Order: sequence, then structure tokens, then C-alpha cells
Amino acid sequence: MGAIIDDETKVIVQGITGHQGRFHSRAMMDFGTNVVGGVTPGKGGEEVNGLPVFDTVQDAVDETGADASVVFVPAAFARDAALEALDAGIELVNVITEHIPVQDAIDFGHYADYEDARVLGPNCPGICAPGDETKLGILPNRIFSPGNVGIVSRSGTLTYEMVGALSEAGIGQSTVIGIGGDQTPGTTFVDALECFEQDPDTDEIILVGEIGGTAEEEAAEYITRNVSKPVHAYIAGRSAPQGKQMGHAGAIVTRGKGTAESKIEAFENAGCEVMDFPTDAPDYVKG
Amino acid sequence: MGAIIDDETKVIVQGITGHQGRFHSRAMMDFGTNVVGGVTPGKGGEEVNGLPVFDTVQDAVDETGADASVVFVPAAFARDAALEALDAGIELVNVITEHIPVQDAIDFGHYADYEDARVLGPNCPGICAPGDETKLGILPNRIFSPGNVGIVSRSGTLTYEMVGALSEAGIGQSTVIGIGGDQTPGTTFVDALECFEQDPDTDEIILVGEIGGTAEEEAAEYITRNVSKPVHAYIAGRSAPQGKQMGHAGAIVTRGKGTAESKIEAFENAGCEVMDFPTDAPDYVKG
Amino acid sequence: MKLKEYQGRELFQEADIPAPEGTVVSSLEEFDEVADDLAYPVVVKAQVLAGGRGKAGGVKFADDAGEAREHVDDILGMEIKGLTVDEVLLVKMIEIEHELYASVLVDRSQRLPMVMVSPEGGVDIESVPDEDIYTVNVNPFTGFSPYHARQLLAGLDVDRDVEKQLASVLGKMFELFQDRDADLVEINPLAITPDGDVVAADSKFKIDDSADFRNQDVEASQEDVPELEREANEKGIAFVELEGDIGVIANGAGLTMATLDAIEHYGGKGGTFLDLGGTDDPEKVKTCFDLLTRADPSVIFLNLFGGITKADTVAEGVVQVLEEEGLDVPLVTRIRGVNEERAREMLRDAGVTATQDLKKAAEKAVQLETEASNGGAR
Amino acid sequence: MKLKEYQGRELFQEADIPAPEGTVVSSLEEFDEVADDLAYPVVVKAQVLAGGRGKAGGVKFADDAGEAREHVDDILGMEIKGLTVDEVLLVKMIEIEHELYASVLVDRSQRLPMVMVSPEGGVDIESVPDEDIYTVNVNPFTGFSPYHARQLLAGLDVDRDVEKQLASVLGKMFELFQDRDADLVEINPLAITPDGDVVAADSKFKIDDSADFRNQDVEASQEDVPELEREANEKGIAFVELEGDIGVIANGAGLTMATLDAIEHYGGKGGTFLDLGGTDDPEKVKTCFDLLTRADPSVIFLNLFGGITKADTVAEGVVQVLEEEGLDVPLVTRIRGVNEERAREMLRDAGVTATQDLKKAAEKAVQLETEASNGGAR
Repeated sequence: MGAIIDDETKVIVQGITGHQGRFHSRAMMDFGTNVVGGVTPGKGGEEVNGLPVFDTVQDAVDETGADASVVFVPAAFARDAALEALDAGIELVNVITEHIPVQDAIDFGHYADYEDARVLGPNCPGICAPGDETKLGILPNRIFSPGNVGIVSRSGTLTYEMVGALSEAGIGQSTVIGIGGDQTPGTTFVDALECFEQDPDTDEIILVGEIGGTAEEEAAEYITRNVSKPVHAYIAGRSAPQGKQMGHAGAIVTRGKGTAESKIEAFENAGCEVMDFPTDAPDYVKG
Repeated sequence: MGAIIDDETKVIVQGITGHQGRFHSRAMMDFGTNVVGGVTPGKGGEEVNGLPVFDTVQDAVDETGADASVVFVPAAFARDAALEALDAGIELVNVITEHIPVQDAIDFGHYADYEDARVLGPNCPGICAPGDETKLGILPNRIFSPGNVGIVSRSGTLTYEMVGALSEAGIGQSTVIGIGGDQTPGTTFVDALECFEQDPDTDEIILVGEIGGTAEEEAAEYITRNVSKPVHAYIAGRSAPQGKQMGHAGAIVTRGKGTAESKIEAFENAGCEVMDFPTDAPDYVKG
Repeated sequence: MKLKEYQGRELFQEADIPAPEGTVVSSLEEFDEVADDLAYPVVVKAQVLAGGRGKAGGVKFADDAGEAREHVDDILGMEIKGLTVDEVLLVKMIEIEHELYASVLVDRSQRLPMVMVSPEGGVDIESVPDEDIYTVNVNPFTGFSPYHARQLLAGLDVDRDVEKQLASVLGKMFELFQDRDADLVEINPLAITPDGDVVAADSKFKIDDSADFRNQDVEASQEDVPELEREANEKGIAFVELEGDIGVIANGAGLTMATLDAIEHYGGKGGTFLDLGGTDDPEKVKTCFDLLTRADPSVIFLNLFGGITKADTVAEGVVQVLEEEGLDVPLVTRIRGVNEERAREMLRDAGVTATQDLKKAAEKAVQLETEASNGGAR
Repeated sequence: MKLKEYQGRELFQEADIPAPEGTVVSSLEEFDEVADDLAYPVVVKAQVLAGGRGKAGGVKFADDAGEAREHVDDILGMEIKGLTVDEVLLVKMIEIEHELYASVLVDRSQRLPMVMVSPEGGVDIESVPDEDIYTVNVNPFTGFSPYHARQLLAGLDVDRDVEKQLASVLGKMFELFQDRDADLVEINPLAITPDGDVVAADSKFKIDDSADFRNQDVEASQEDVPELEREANEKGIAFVELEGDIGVIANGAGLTMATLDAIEHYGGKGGTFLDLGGTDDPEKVKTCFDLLTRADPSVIFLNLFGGITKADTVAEGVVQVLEEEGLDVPLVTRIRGVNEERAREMLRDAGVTATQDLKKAAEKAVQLETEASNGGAR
């Protein structure tokens, strides 16, 4: 059973009639995910990949009992879609869409807190529990293998690197969580660490961070106080010059905080091993 | 130990330098309540009834460790005061003030949900746990006696009637909760029933309702499903003509819902005894 | 505070909610100034805060300026439910293909605002069956979002363009509801014209009385309230006239209702009642007696349970009333609170029935009322 | 989108945040039209999105119209950090008794907006010690409430009236931040005049790039960004110029950084880099190579890990570049993803170093760069 999702998770896809929605609902089903339907306003009654399409999330929940949703709708409509899902009682809203206004993400992130639900993302690749054959989002199916390593990452491609390297070395994963690269993720490192610590199927944890912000430092503090399982960290951006924006907003280095040095030091002080290369993961975990 | 407050509860009074704040902080202390300070912006450093006055709730919490507050500030400033308390981590915000705009009450009520805190009120007399010698609000000290009857009421004076009648008959109370007469109370009958059901010191429950709204019907439904302890109900307004406003907004009878008949029937269906007179309470409870 | 139709229209205009052209006049001179600019045919509507103005002749149709002028002349000064019409709204008559209903109000059980629509507009919403009413709660933290509109309008059989306009109007109604601290924002009928335009053909707008201080730019108007009730409300006293003959003074809405219930229990009928509130000020007590006696009850029943209210101070007020003004109907009192023994003593000394028992007091009040009516004294 | 000072001022004005009188001109003719209406002395300020305009001579003071005209003439057309000044702001010079700092921004760690004030205004906020900076988080669900202002201003030694004005300005800044989807609303200095008036003496305003679609009434201006980066951004490609000589094409911000780190690990230095993102479109690959070669690297390192990205399609783009345009610097590739074996084969056939091992690839790139610089070929 995964730390957040498992083979009981019933998934709907918001924006299922779009290109991404069609493609990835298929890919999720191929992986084994229990996708039960989709939502596109005005297209209720249609079918995509053999799944029923509903006009509203409430209809979808009423008809299918869905408890998770994956949001593929364009950025301008993502706030509406996420709030709709939360209001309809969806417990895990996985927002894949990128370029969502920060204040929209803040709104639906805190609305999830209010509803005692969880948002994963935005601008994230999703979440996968290989042992449950359940995946939400756009993570590539072929790289995963079941096992006992939990991975949480701010970066999509580095997640793939890490998972790929582990699977090739015969080391499987319990749950892989891509929290996304935006400034204000709905699920943070700390949230993910809390889930892994409680998850009986996770024995070791890998955390993939980046320069910018202080989420890694907060994770390190949380590890010191609350995590008993071994955590291995990788931090991208050690060679980045200060003050340069590295491709997305999560990577602005400000005021000497959020540097690679400060993050690496924080993890080392928390007793974590820090890797030099993302592909070195197999050398660090027992598997 | 009371269902919501007990002798560990540390109380601050917002608006302590006003007439009401001074008078009732004194009365609370006389009852035995652990009042630790007060807040009035701009009057930090002063003293009232020997208690320190702070400029902000945050200062008060930092200095005294307060976890409950009683709000006596004028209606126009009550939203600000309640939000300030919730933001500072206060767990129980008891809003005594009446005539607070409904949408302000909605705001701070839901903000309490977001903060996993509790608002009691607005427009309410407060809460009392006689066995813990702890009282918040404006309930009259002299009527209470310790015991095992939990009371929850929408009406101030009917609460006093009920408590007075029980105490005179030698029947004490575990916790008495005045949820207030406004349209959108922060703590509802259902919330109070949940607390009483879990409270080991409460053996029987009295619920005092009124015509208007559907809070009593919801309470009856909740009782059927979740309350094992005996509940006795009193409903004021059986003689009220439909459509007349009975002194406050909580008592508008609309669309045949919210009538005394519908409420009494609901309680009887839930297996509750329904009293004819508020002063008859001693005849119903075992004490 | 209830707003007149034209005041609601003005708020709609500020919020960009479409409504037919219209103007308000309060005299024939004002009408003459605008007569040529009106788009005829027009509807001439009395602006008073009273229901049933149509039946009372306060709403008329006019094809041209001459006819409109006659109607304005007729309607201005008209009395509707005791209120004098001093303003008239003239609005362009529009063709209506379909009438919907839309409102925003507070859903007490969810502690949230609620938006309500119905395909059955133009009639009293209370006469519409539940299955034709669609509602959605809107959390003020997030505001009205397109999904709320989709959920509300799914059951309505309207085309895409009308749906868009409706979604926009509902969103603006919700914002007005929030910005103005409204209790109710209602458009009934919300008209769809043959051209497919969505138009607010009426307005009902009530601002939360507790939030009047945030709406000081809106002028308050006299409501359709009985004279004595209005006077009491101005003095901050809750006052309701009922049909029975036992006048009641109590404190707190709950106890007031319980008192009326107790009277009914013993076969009587509660009449006009006042809520004294949390005061023990003798002057306020006297004001209450003054108001209540003017409503002409055959018995007065004073029932108080004081928290921190002083019973003897209230009794003092009662005694003053008896001494200064006298009272020509029997008075039954039941006062609990600080110094209640002394209060009862004072009252008994003044010849008033005083007990601490609610049931006995109620029974006594009913008995006195029966005697009074049997005695045929009135 | 960054706003120019005068654009921020305009938004302040709409929000009723007080600022000294001012006007914008973009030519001497426009200046002459307003010259007589200005309140002298004035400050003449170049309007460009580049830091250090004061040092560059873009800010000057004038006592009268003649002097102002000269400054306008000087500053218009001036080049500051590669940007031509085509607008000048003229604002009344105000007396300042004290300079504060105020801003609203996003606090990432709390996932909430944050309001920040400091009694140390007029300097770069990063130079102010932490103990002189006061912050408070504001939840968008409730908005800025008076208690936020009380908490923020408790540490400032200002009188009651100034405190009131500051609270009002902070509240309006917060509303602007929300209404405009800002990343940053900053007033520095927030001036207090000798008369005790609070005035915004500058504006720094940045709208969230992702929310530009909700701010289409605001005109975007050229920013102080290198030519190639600007061109790349217009094509939706993240592009950063660094000092090293190994040009990098990777996908995803994380992997891009990891690639630069790997280069540094082996003693090299990453140069200009591009983020290809999630595409495998050969045309996009060609565009990336075009942009990167124009930045003149001595080696190119292509490092991709595809999720659903097709490695062979990317390789196809690379081969086309080699065949059509040629490449006069060495290329090292490491591509993982769908059909990666076929991709490596295609690349090797084209004479390109192709591996699946990140470390080996990085080491090779550094080695080639060292050879290139030692060989003195450049």
C-alpha cells in the first residue's frame, strides 16, 4: 500500500477530452491505475478511452465514488478546476498544469487545508506507487519497479533519473512523489516525509531538492526531529551563480539563503547522506 | 474536566479595558477562571483587575500561553479581533458581541475551521464548566453547580432558566454551552453534542432550541446516529405564528421548515424527551 | 435595511448587471423633464417597501408620455399598506421570452452564502416546488467561480450564450452580496428577451441590519411596519404585535417565546410582546410599559430571568409606572435574578401578583385574561 | 512582467495610495505642453527596466522649467544597460523627514503573501539587517485586516496619525497585490514628510508572468535582458548566459542544474544553457542549437532524460543540425528515454559522442573543452 495512493484510489481526470488528458488517462490505465472517469464541462455523456465523461466533478464523484483527481486543464482554468474538485470532496487533487498564477495556487492550496484534503502540484509530474500499480500524472510508466524506497522530488527529470537509475540497479520504489517546481507547492517535502515515515512499505527515503527557497532546510529540520528512516539527499544547483534565475521561479537565490551550500549543510547536520550525482542513487540506498 | 474548557484553560479578554471587558474579566476570575491577561490595541502595558494588557493577541499568547479568548470588542471590530486571535493560535474564541454582520461571522467561523480551532458565538453568553470552576463569557456565576448534565442552548435567558432550575433541584452541570442566537454560530448543536458524547463527565444532555433554521433538525439526526447518552430537548416558539420575526434573526420561520412541530417531531423520532417548560428540566434528568 | 427597487437597480448598475433603462421621479415636474427621453412603452412602478403594490394599483403600463404622466400623477401620493408613495420608477417595458429566478442569501445550516436559481421565475419562489430550485453554496474564501455556475445551470435548458450571461450575472450578484453585506440579493424575474439577452426585470435587496454602518451611502426608507413596532425599534426594543390579549414583557428572544408558549399551554393567547433585553434600567422598563399599554392588552405578563440583571431595579421601574401613570389592566410578574426576593416584596407591596414560578404565573395571567373577557369589561 | 515606475504609480493612484504629483513625457514637445503645470522643483527620472539608473545619470533634479527641459533632453534617448530611454517621469520633489520601506510579496515557506516593512527605507532592503525588518503573513481568505497593521507597525516609532496612514497604505498595497496577481509590490522609500503625510516616493511592481493574461491593460516593456535570452524567451525556451565555455542543452530546470553541477565536478565550467522542456520536436531542437551556437561555446553538451519524450526524435533533430548547418564545436550527447538505443546509434553514425552515462558524458565534455582551450583554436 502506497504512502498516499494505493490500488483502491479511484481517479478522475479533469480535462480528459484534451490531448494531454486523453494520452495520460490511457497511460495511467496502462500502468494499472483505477481511472474511473473524466470531467470536461459541456462534454458530459461522451466517452474517452472507454471512460465516462461528466460535466462536473460533483457528477463524477456521485457516479463513480472517485477520491482523487488529476488536473490537466489550461492554467487559466486550473484554479476553478482544483476548487471544484476540493468542493466535491476529492481528497487528492494532483495539478499537472504549469504556469498557474502563484496566487491561484496559494488559493487552492489553502482551500485544501480548509477541506482537510491534499493538493499535489501544481507544475508537477505526479505520484506513483509501483507496488500498487497505481500512478497519477505524467510520470513515465516504464521506469518504475516495486520496492521499498520512497522518493520525493522538486524536479521532474531528476525524478526520472533517480528512479531510472534505481530500477536499473534492481532497486524498487514504494512511492515516488513529484511535488513540482513552483514556488508554493500544495504538498511540501515535509508533508511527503511525514507520509514516508508513517508508511510501513517505505524503508529508505530519497529527497531531490534544488537551490532556491528554504523548503530543503525546513525538510532537514523536520528530519532531525521526526524521521527515523534513512534519508539520502541530492541538491541540484551547486554550481549556480548567485542571483541568476535557473529556468523556473523556484530557483531564485536570494539573500544567501536557499543556496546549495546551506541546503547541503542542513541535510548533513540532519544526518543525511548527500549525493554528488543523481545517477549515484543506487550506491546510497540498500534497496 | 469539562467537555471544551477545563481548569487548565488560559483565558485572555479582548477588549478588556472597556466596561464589559473589565466587569466580566472580574466575574470570570471570581468564578475561578484562569484569566491570564487582556488585549486592547494601544493600551499595552496597562493593567486591568491586576491582569496585564497587551497590544496584540500574539503578544498576549507569547507572554502568557493563553489558549482561549473572550471577545468583547464592538461589532464593527469583532471580525478583526476574532481573526487576530485565530491567527495567533488561540484554540477557542468566544465571541460575546452581538449585532456582528452575518458575513463577518461566516468569515471567522470558517477561518476557525481552516485553523482547526473553535469559535463559540457570536452573540452568545459563553461557556461554563462548574466542576472546573471555569467560565468564559457573561453567564451569571451564581446559578451553576457541578454535576453531570451537559447543556447546550441557543438562548441566553433560557439557559439561565434551565441551569437555575437544575441547580435549585440539586442537579449539577458538567458543561453549559451557549451557542448564541445568531444565524451562523461558530459552534453548532452538533459540535456541542459531539463534545458531550465524548466527555466522560457528562451523563445526560439538555438541548435548548428555538424555532427558525434547521439546526435542531440536524441535531436530532446527529443524535439518532451518534449520541448514546440521553438527550432532553426544549423548543421555544411553539405558539409563534408562522412568518413573524420573534426578536432576532434566528427565529424567522420559513417555508414550513424550522417550525416547532418539525423540531419536536425530529427530537421525538430521535428518541429524545421533549419538555413543555424550561423550568421542568429537573423532572426529566436523573442528575 | 431593505432597499427600494430602484436602489437595488442602482447597485446592479454599479455592478454591471444589465437591467432595462429606467429613471425615478418624485414629482410631475421631474417627470416632465425626463418624459421625452423615456423609451416607451414604460412600466410605472410605485417605490414603497411593501408587498402587493401591484394589487394595490401601484404598477401601471403606459404607451406614451401622456399616459405615463397620468399614471405618475395617480401613483404619487398613493397609500400602500400605510406607506405614502413618494417615488415612482419608470422602466422600459421589455419583451420577455422566459422568466427565471435568481438570488443570493445565507444558508444557515451550512454557515455559507448560497446562490439559488429556478427556471420558474416571475412568481413567489415559495410557491415553486423544491425540484425546480437549484442551489449551490459558495465559500467566501474562494468566491463565486465558474464551476458554481456550471453546477447551478446544468438543470436549466438554455443555450450556451444565455448560460454565459447567466453565469456572469450570478457572479456579479454574489460579489454585490459580499460587498454590500447583503442578507438577500434577488432578481425575480430574471428575464430572457426574445433576442437572448439576460436582463434584471426587478430587484429585491436587503442589507444585513448589523452592517448598515458599512453602507452609509445607501438611503434607508420607511418599511411596512406597524407604528408602535417602528417606535419600539427606534428605541432598540424588539416588539411584535400578535392577536392575543395578554401583553408580554420578557428578556431574551428565547424566554419571550417560552413565555408565549406557557400562556398557550394554559389555554390563553399571547398578544403583543416586547423583549427588554439585558437591561435593568427602570427608565427602559417604563418605556416598555408605555409602548405595551398603547397596544391595548387586557392583561400584562412580565417574565424576566436575569443573569446579571438586577431584579429589584426592574421592580423599581414597575412600581414607578404604577405610581406615576397607573395601569388599568391586571399585571402578573415573575422575576428571577439578583435580589429577586426584594423585587417580589416591592411588587407585592404595590399590589402586583409576584411569583418565582413560571407555570403559576402563566396560569394566573390566563385566568385574569379569561375573567377580563368574560366580565365583558372591554 | 515588470512595470516601469510610472506604471506602478498609476496603479497606486487607482488604489488611492498617495504619491507626489507627477507626469510622464516621451518627447520635448510633450514636456513643453506640461512644463507650466509642473510643481517645481521636480525630479526627472528615466523610465527603463534596469537597475542603477541613478548612477547612469538617469535621475536629475531641476528647480525650474528650463532646467527640467535640459534634463529631459539629456535623458530621453540615453542608453542604460542596453535599453534606450523613451519615457521620462517628472515628479514633484518632496521634503522627506523619514524614509520607510514597504512591500508585499510571496512567502514561499508559508505559501502565503507576506507584507514587509522596515524603518530603514531608501536603501536596498537586502542591506538592512533582519532585526529592522518586520513581516506578517496575510491569508488571502481573510485579506489584510487592521491587526496585521498593528503587528507590523508595533516596532516603528511613529505617531498615531502616521500609523493610521501607513495601515491604510499597506492595506491598499495588499489589495493591489491580489487584484493584479503581483509577485512584488514595493514602495521604497515610503516617505513621511515634515507635515506628517505618508507618500509613495517610488514604485516597484512586478506582475506574476503566469498572470499576464489577467493584466492585459498593462503595457509590457523591454527588460534589461541579453539579446539572445530575450529571443529564446519569446520562443518559450528558458535560456541563461553564464561565463563558462561548455554550452548545455538539457530538459527540466533540475536536470539542467544537475548537468552544470556535473561539469563543475570534473573541473569544467558550464556556459550558456537552454532548457528544452518536455518537447521532442526536431524543429525545437534545431532552434536550440541555433541559439546556443550564437552564444559561442567551445563545446556543446546535450543531456536529456526523457519521460515520454522520444529520444530518437531528438536525435533526428541533432542529425539534421549537423547535416544542414554543420557544427564547428565538439558535441557530447547523453540521451535517455523512449528508443534511446536507436538515438545513440543515429548520433554515433553522425560522428557524435553518445553515451547513457551522465558522469562519463560530463567528464568527456570537460576534457574536450580543456583540449579546445589548450589547443588555442579559438
